[in-house]
Amino acid sequence: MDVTVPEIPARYDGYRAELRRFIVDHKPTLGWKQRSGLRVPEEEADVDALREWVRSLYDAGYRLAQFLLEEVDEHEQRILEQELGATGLPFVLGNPLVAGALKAFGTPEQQARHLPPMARGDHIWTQLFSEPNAGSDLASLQTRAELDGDVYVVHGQKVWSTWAQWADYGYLLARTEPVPGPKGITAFILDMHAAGVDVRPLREMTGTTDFNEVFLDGVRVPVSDVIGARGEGWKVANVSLMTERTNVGGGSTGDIAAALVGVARAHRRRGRPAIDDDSVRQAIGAFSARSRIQRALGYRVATKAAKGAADMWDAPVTKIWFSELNLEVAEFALALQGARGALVEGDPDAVDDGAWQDRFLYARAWTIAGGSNEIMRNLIAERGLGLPKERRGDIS
Amino acid sequence: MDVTVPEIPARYDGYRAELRRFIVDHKPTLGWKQRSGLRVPEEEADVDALREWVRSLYDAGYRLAQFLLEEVDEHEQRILEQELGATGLPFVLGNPLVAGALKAFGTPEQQARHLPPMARGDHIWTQLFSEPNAGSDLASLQTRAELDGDVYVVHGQKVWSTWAQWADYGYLLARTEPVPGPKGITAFILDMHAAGVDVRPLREMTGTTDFNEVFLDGVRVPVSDVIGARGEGWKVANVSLMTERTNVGGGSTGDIAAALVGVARAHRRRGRPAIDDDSVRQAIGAFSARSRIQRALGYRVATKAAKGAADMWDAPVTKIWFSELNLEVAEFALALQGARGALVEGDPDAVDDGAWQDRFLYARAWTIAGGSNEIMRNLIAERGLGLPKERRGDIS
Amino acid sequence: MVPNPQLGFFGRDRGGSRAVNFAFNADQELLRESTRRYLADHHPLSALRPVLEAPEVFDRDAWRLAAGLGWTAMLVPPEHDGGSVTDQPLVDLVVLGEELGRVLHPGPFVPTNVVADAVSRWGSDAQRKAVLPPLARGEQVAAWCLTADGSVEPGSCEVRAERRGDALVLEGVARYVHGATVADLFLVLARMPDGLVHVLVPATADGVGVRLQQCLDLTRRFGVVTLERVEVDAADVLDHDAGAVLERAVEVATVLQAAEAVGAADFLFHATVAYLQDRVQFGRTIASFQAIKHRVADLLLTLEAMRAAAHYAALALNDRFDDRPAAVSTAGSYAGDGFAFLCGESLQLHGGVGFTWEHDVHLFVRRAKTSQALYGDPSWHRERLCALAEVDAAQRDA
Amino acid sequence: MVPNPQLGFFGRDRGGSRAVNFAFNADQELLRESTRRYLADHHPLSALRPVLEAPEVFDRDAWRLAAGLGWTAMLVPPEHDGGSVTDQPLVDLVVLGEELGRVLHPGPFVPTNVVADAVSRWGSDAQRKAVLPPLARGEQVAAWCLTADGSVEPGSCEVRAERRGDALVLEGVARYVHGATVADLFLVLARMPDGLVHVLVPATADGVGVRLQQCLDLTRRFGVVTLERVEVDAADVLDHDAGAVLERAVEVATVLQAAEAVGAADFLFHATVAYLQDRVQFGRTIASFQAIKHRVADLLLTLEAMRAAAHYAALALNDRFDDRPAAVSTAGSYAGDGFAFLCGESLQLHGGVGFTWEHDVHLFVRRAKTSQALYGDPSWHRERLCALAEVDAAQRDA
Repeated sequence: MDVTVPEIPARYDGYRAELRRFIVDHKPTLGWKQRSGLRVPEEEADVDALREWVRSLYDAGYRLAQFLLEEVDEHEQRILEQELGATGLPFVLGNPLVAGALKAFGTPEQQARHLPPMARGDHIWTQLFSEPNAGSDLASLQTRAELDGDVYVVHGQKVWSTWAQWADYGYLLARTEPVPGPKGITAFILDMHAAGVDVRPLREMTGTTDFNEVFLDGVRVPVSDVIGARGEGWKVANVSLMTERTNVGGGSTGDIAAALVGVARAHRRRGRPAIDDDSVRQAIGAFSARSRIQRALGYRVATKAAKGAADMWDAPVTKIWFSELNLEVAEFALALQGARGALVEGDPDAVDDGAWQDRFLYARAWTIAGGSNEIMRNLIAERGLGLPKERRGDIS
Repeated sequence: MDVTVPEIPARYDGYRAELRRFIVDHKPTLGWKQRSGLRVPEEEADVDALREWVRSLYDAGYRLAQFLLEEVDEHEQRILEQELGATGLPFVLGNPLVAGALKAFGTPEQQARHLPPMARGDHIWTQLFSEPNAGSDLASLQTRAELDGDVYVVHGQKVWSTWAQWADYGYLLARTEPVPGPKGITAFILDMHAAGVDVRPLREMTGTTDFNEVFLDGVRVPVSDVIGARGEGWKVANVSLMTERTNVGGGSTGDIAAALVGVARAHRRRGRPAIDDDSVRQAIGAFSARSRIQRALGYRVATKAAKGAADMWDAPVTKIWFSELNLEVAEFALALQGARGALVEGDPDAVDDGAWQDRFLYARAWTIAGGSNEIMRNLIAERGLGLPKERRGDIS
Repeated sequence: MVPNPQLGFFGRDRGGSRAVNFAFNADQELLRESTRRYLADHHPLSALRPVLEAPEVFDRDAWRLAAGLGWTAMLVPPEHDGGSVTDQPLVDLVVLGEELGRVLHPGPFVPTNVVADAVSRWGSDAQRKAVLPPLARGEQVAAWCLTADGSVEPGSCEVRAERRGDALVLEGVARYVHGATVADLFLVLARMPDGLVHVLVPATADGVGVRLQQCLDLTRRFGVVTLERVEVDAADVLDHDAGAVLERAVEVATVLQAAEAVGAADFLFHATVAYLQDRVQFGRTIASFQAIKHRVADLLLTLEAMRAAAHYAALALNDRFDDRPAAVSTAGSYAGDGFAFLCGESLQLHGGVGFTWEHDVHLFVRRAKTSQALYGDPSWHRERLCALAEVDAAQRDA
Repeated sequence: MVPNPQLGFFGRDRGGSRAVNFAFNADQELLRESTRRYLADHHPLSALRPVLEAPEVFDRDAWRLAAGLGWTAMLVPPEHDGGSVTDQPLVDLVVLGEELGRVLHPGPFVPTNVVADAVSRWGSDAQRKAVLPPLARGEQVAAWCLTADGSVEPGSCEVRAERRGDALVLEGVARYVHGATVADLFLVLARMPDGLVHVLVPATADGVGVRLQQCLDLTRRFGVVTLERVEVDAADVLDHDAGAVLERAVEVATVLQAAEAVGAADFLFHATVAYLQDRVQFGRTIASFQAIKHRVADLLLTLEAMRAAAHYAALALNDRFDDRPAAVSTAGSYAGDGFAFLCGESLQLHGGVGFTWEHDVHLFVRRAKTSQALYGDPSWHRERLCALAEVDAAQRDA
């Protein structure tokens, strides 16, 4: 049993130093405020600055393994993740889930045409999965793609598409066969600049606009832009969905207890510093345990995956664990702040300029999106433990 | 809005004084230890003593309204409940739910034959409802009662019959029609001393024996002992079940917060009296609120019932509220006691001779019995709020 | 089966059940109906949509019209233009509070009633004559400057008062003041060298400054009130023990806020159930999924408990029951948390659509989180309940 | 959809995931298999049924046979007949602990290992030679006399020790001592005028008395150990800082108890799922009801979390990670509560049948409730985690 990260050999010190210099030289200044979660700039200037930033990294050879077909140097990659992570800036634009799909199911041409520009920030991607009537029940999606010669003609409406307002390409699921359920679904690459694509940004309860509705009205997609085989879209998508859940489950709450200590020290409860209140201390202790368990669950899941011994419930378990912990932490932090907990971004008295309040509001993105936690519990019970499946239909 | 209990006029002082004297003179001494809940004596001598006690009350004119057909003096009845309640002794033997059924559905003869001796402790009753394969799904019960001339012949197996080991009569549900579900069920009065009745006491996780299995092998029941009409047993039983749930929901947690303060004062947590620990104080405060809400819910439910405006969810709501509160209180009290919380009745160091531990173990009787809380939640959602019903069968 | 706690060894503690009449009376039900109709016509939740992000959400003319129906008159005596529907003004107010809560009404219903109550009970004749009629008639609005951190801890009071001859000079700050930006009058808790006092300060007094706060709650406006050498007459002090005034004010505010929470929660609960019955996934309404149904049952349990707690608290406060403090804190601790729980569950059950700005559920979430911190947060009330239980325990032991 | 925390603004804190190998190795898996088989053959849970209410549940001969397979040898050096399966003895012990937990084994696995560990680490040569071989071989059993109230608070230590020449005289009481009634040797925490000490006391010493306690847990026996003017040799004291000895002992006990909880919970979880798939009501298995399925999912979540916490704690303790104290208290706080939660849910899901004496679920409920209070209850561990977070916060600020 071992969770030691192998030390990065000293010979990489130069690589790291060079990268740090590069970051200092190229890090963009944004008008955009950084918030919790995967958020989307509201100004084109910020998008351009981010594209420039990602492009400069790529051109300088700082490239992410998730977009590369070749093997990468593991140590360099770790340094890259560490140092770029520390900037607090995104180093992937849009939703990169399609990268995994292209690697697993794409043709060599598709890979060559799309992976490098995605890595370089030249192509921003969005996903076109959910529909107004196909959320939890994604397999019931109704967007149609009808073959007409060597193009598919797509009609339908998508929603919850991240970055769509800035995207160049979309990772689309549409129904090519007139059968209900997963069997008729095909995955496509969609040119977001094509005629018939209409993107309408959606404002969320956070007050920010991180998602979009996308209307597809007779959009023509060449048959060469099918990912995998016709009718196999559900298989393609499920790999992406599981990756997404694993990613959410890998969300960091690493130093959450220390952060809560900071909040508890800065606020009073019944006339004393809140950190002196045993009920506060008990809660911080419990959050500390849960955030440490999140990391340990991550170790377990990663090990099982590496050994090919993954259980179907691994991703749902970590996704639920992270998203509920993250929500409860935010709620607790607000409670610690007393009335000040009601102040948001822009108020001079708000704690950390409203970061906790934003975290509280945005937390629902993780309990709902990527398959709601209700769907996750179904998956655990039915597909994980083999309990009887819910019936489709029949009960009104 | 009013929850004032009308004052008992001074002219009743004599009645109360007399009753108190009576109690002092007649209160029996039992070998039986008093525990939480409706528990059953293990020794015949205790049963006899209790019968004698109830009989003496009845003969002296101290009679409970639930067994009487005539109107009673409300003030006397309240004094009776208060003073008898204070003795800590049962003043009803066995399970008296049948009294309500007889009042609502019984013939005048049945009422005359059974209500007075029940009130007098001469007849001890049990209920014969649940079966090993019909617990939550009571309507699927399989005990058969087949008409043979002017008697029904009963075959089957019952379980969770309280007091059956001492009972003279049973309130039986059995299937008289060969149709599945509630339609074929009839309610009966069963002579527990009849041939073919075999009672086997069931020991529970509490270590006590408060329930029984009852085997019915060709027991002959005269047609005159049907309660209500043939095939209407489900209607009869449902009135009793709702009464039962309302009764559980009316369970007292009145002074629970003060009792917990007592436990918290007597034990230490991290080197200090537990009552000085804010997390303990917060928990006691929360339990205080929940027990006060229980009382207020009781007021609401009673008022609605009196006005004929009861909602179908009233009894399930109070039943869940009481039973979960009662369980959590016991768990918390055990935690307060530290390692001492693991000591039970008979250990010289046990707190209150293990009363809290017994309460912890017995608490499940209320979350499971009388319709498990899972069934209660179904009732609230389906019958209370009109949400779609679960399907019977079809899913394996 | 049938372990009956009532007939076993537990004493039964609602022996008075036959005498219970724990429901609103006909006049109060009429008040509810007419208020609901009025609000539906004049103040539906949808009317707040255009001003959610505006600096002001309060419409003075609309308030005058509506409050003139008695919204702030219940705790004011008739001779000062007040009057209640029944002889239980706090119970009447709970009816109003519930209805205002259903539409997330922005008006300073709680603080204006708190101030009206304090002046009615403890004001001098002059104070009563000057303050009460315009408040009761809805012509003026009052706000309550409690502490600098929004708590009800006297130690958090950061307004100092000094006597200068016949005048009192106030200096300091109070935050999280509902209605601060529109109030005509402030009831200010201030610290004098020899203890706390409550002072009536007109919004127009020199040195009074108000800054709008940016708040999670989009349907109410709160402000910071700064007092810079504000001079008032010594006669503007409420001549009564400040601790008693504070306790009463917190209790009234707690009950009214709990009522508002009950109303809002009731509305949201039913809206959520309707959504679940409408939304189809997997070929079924999602209301047909048992896991959802059981969560709905728990929400109903929460709502019923909130309601029972709030109604009993109102009654106990109005009729001065012995268990008044515990009854009020039961409502204060449970209603706040219950409302927030119900809102969070409703949001989750709505799924993606609930996460949008356009859907109303977040307005409830924001209101609930904000209310949780005001007028004694749930942890403050739980501590109070524990302290009261200690008193009970001591009496039981004695 | 797809708000990806990993690719957004959260730093990713398992950067080392590619290097993780967080699983038992082949030798440990073999140990698990052979232990499980051995226990199934020799110590099934059913074997405890006849002695649940007997004063003694421990079979010394069976223990000698079984412990001789290494159950108490892992933390003992080879020269004293000890030895572990891998170079991670605490991880090996977690495998054993889980398997013993599955059958609710009554043996003093935890205390004997705690004592063996303490003597191995800090015993004098003479102590090691005398104590370790019989413990490691399972020939003797050790118990741990910690405090008078079962807590790990030094202030609750009620054994006083006084030096009389070369002797030490002990006087006082320790309670909740697992295995007290069968132990050959006690490790006693005692208070000297100048601080705490740990003393090895043979059960046969004059003045040692043991009284069996009546306990919720029917599958283990605990006792009160009284020491009346018990005289031992000064050389029987462990010559090491008592605080460090105590901390290590609590940490070892916490991890082993967490392992036992994981094993017991794992067994009960699967038994519960099997029951739900078997039991038919309303013409369906109750496992087909979604509300039940979601609760099962939550139980799996609990179980997986307990397991991750216990395994990481064992590793951190064995390999002396920087985050060892927090890792151990994570297991201590979560495993205890998680186990109790899982048992309670299992009982509820079993319905009436689970409420009977004959069904095994109550044995798990009783075990869980008892373990929750031992070796630092969950609230003690949470307090410790908070204190550690304060240190982290201070370092971050520095």
